[in-house]
Amino acid sequence: MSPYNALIGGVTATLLLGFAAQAQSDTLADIRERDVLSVGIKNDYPPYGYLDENNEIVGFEIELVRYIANELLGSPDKVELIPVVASNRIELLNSGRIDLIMATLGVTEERAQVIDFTEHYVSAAGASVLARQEARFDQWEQLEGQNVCGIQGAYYNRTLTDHYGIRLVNFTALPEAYRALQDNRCVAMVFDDMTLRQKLGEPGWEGYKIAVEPYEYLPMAGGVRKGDEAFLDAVNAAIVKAEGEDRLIDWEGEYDMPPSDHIAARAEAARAVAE
Amino acid sequence: MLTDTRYQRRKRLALLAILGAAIAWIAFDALLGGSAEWARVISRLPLLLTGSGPAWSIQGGFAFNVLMGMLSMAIATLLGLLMGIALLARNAWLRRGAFMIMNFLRNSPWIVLLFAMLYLLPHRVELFGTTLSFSPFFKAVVGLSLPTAANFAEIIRGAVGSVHSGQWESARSLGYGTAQIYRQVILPQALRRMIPGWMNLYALLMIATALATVTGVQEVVTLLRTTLAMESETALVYFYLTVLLMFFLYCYPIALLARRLENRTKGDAI
Amino acid sequence: MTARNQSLIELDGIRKSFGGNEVLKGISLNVAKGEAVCIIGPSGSGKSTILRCINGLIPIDEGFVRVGKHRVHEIRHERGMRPLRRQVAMVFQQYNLFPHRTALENVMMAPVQVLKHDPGEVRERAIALMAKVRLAGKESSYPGELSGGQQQRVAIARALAMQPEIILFDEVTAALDPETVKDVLTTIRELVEEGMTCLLVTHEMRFAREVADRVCFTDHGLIVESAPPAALFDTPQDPRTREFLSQVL
Amino acid sequence: MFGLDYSWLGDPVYQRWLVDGVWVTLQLALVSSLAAVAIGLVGALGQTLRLWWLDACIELFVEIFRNTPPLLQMLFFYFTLTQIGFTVTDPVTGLQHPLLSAFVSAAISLSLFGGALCIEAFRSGLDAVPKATLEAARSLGYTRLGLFRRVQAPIAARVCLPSLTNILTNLFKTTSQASVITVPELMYAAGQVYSDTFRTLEMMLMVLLVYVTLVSLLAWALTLAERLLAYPGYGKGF
Repeated sequence: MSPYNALIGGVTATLLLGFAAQAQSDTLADIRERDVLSVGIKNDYPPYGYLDENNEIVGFEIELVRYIANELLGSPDKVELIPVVASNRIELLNSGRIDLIMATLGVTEERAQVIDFTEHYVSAAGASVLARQEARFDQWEQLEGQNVCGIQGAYYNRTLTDHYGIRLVNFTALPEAYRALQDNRCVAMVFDDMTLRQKLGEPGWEGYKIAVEPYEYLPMAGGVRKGDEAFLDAVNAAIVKAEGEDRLIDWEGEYDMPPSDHIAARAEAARAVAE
Repeated sequence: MLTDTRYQRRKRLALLAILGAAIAWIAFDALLGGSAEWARVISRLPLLLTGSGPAWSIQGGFAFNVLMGMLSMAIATLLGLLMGIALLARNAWLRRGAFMIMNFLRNSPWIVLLFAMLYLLPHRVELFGTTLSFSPFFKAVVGLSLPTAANFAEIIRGAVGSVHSGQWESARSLGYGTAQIYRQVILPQALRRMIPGWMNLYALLMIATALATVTGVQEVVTLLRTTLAMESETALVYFYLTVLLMFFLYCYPIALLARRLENRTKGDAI
Repeated sequence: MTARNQSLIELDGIRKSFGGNEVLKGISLNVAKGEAVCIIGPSGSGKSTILRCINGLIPIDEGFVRVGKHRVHEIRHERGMRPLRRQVAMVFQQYNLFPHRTALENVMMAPVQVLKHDPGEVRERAIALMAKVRLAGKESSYPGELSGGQQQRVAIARALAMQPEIILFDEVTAALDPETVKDVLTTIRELVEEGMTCLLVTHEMRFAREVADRVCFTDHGLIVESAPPAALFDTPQDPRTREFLSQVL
Repeated sequence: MFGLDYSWLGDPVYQRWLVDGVWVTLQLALVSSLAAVAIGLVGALGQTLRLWWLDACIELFVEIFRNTPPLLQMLFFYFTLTQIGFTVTDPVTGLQHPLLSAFVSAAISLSLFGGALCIEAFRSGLDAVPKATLEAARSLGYTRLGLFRRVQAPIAARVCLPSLTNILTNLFKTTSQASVITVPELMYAAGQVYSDTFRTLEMMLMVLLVYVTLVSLLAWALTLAERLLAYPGYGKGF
């Protein structure tokens, strides 16, 4: 076969493939018809969503998802939990595979152009840096040109490489990034501050510390398709209701998260609105 | 020098000895308490095999790989047959078109095709008022079946081409028509030669189902990687070996059988 | 190592089985220097196996094989066979030329690579041999580009290039088209006339009668009858010979 | 066109990522192809020695690498080799660092995978040389080594070429799986770009096109080599 033939074939095939159409509909009506809510969640990300000893998916966000399902469809079990990773969750939402992202989704401007955010149920510190106790750096700038483990699809990746000149070694899954850090494939690992702090509490991580503090704080929210007003309102109403009932504070305790001012403040605000 | 049969017998014995030693080592390690790592592996085995906890309902895991492999093979066989027929068609445009599509699919990496399918196929389509939803599982099946179909078409073409041209001449001189020659003379012989290739392709496809991990399907590699988040470092090697062994135990017998069939058809008049 | 008689090739009581099938059941045969002996007989009577026992391609089970000063049945290693193979060349039914080399290279390869002769000198010899088998001008053709008869003549040239004392011909015309058979037979006849010791397995009865000094008839692993061609063809003694000849002549 | 948006291709950062990715892909493919052919030669030669225990070991190696997913092999080499001691100790800090980088792990794993396929191909090439041709060579007095070097190997090499073409193109395609262990090749670069732009479909179609072009070029070059090396008068596999 000549390369010419292959090229022509390739171009034709690419153009044909390009015709793919995408469905758009009213999600609220849709899920009521299907009687199930499809939610993209994390299953490798304690405390938000992870597998417990019985191989069940549990976590802070999972509780919230079940609460919302109960509000919208009348049962916490009318929910289809679909594990997603940072690099595919928006695509899965926009092509209709899932109705809602509840997967540690940070609120950023770039994302706001392609999806709508729900109420910001958690405010998490942005990325921080986990490294060995002996590490001598404590500023982002000091990491320039160093190998740092990260995760593909994290929103801060471009800032870190472009602005701070860090050489990111990006994995698709979190466990593999931890493993690589322990194997000393990288001098440090960059990820959401909350998760890293939680990791420090686990056995085997005594020799590590948060070496560099986050350079920004970032609210986390659910994500829905753009222009899906009715559904967005319904989800928001459910979140605010949960906040007003102090459920988020309960879950914080249940999953060993440090008490957050943001959640407490929102609980107050929710009650104020309700009264 | 040893005679051929004695040589082969010794070689087979050596192979069995190595395998036996490996099994004995695992058995000692796992069952006689040689290490705690195998105990960890065994506790996670239901998850890795079926994607569910102790309940043994099939929600993913290696069972998904098997299922994906079978569904993709079914689709690929059908598509490949159509493509193969087009490759042998008398219409030059049809032939050229099929050839181009086949080469395109054969020259693209499986993992890239899988990704492309993931984003290309809609997740839900409305058809005659009913909503069909395309799960990542379904998309992975489609993504895997495309290159497999192209490879199968090539196998068909090769098998038909390998039937000696003298047979065409003799069949034609006996007054057979083209379609008749295909049906009565060529296909019965070509089919015998296709079967080993088809089986090898299935083994290849089965191995490729591991790639579905990039589409987020909860198949065995995905579950392996998730599970390892909860396991200690020392168990790592054991978990990887276990999953590698799953694939090997499934694919090796198929490859072996294919080779045996291949050797049998080699004696056919060519 | 002493010879038991003055012949160049001496076979005595050779037995050979493949699996449970006894192909040679006690073959004895002497070939003198310069003699041309034809072996005829029905298919499967062990004719080709006799040739392969002589140059050691097949080890025998029982018996005595001597070629010149080499006691073939006593040689255990492939390495030990090499001096013998230089003395005995062989031409095959399927020509067995090396497809990756041109005709001339096929002729030159073994003398240069095995005998370590000077390439320049071998080249001259090879060109002369190509002319001798009437293939001048085909030197740079590949085997795949030559007809069967031409390939067979290259194979004969290849055998001659080793400057052997004996050439074994194994049904060399059986796979050829009738019109090319003649060229090959002419080449062989010339060799016999030049005094080359030849042992031929053949189905060409007329040719055997013309060129052979002696003809052996084999059947079921035994040499049934051995005589000068005129005697064997005109007044066969054994009923099996008569029956065979009545079928093929 | 068709609602596809390729405006992000104008961003020099993305351009650099993608070009670097193609470069790494080419390097990985070249290194592992050479090593795979070398392994194939050694393995196939080892099998011609007719030592039953060596033969058994080689066969086991071939079957293991042929019948397990290369992706899993790569993960295995990347993560577990450090676990079982493939590390160097930093003299200053005393820390154990992995001996093998992601690229080297991927190259080793791909070489072994391709090597297994090559051994199989080379062996069947050697087996395909007709017994009668070998008999002719023996009757001309060749030694076992000379026969192998002058007759069997050159003929087998030409028989092998088509399957070698298949193996090398296959290996090239398999390099895309190295993205999973963070080798910054084309697939990895593509992932970096689309997780920034969210233009997944556009990115994947482009990557597909790049791979098909590269693999087609490779296949074409190898087919050309096949044609140049073929000896006249014999068809494929004569």
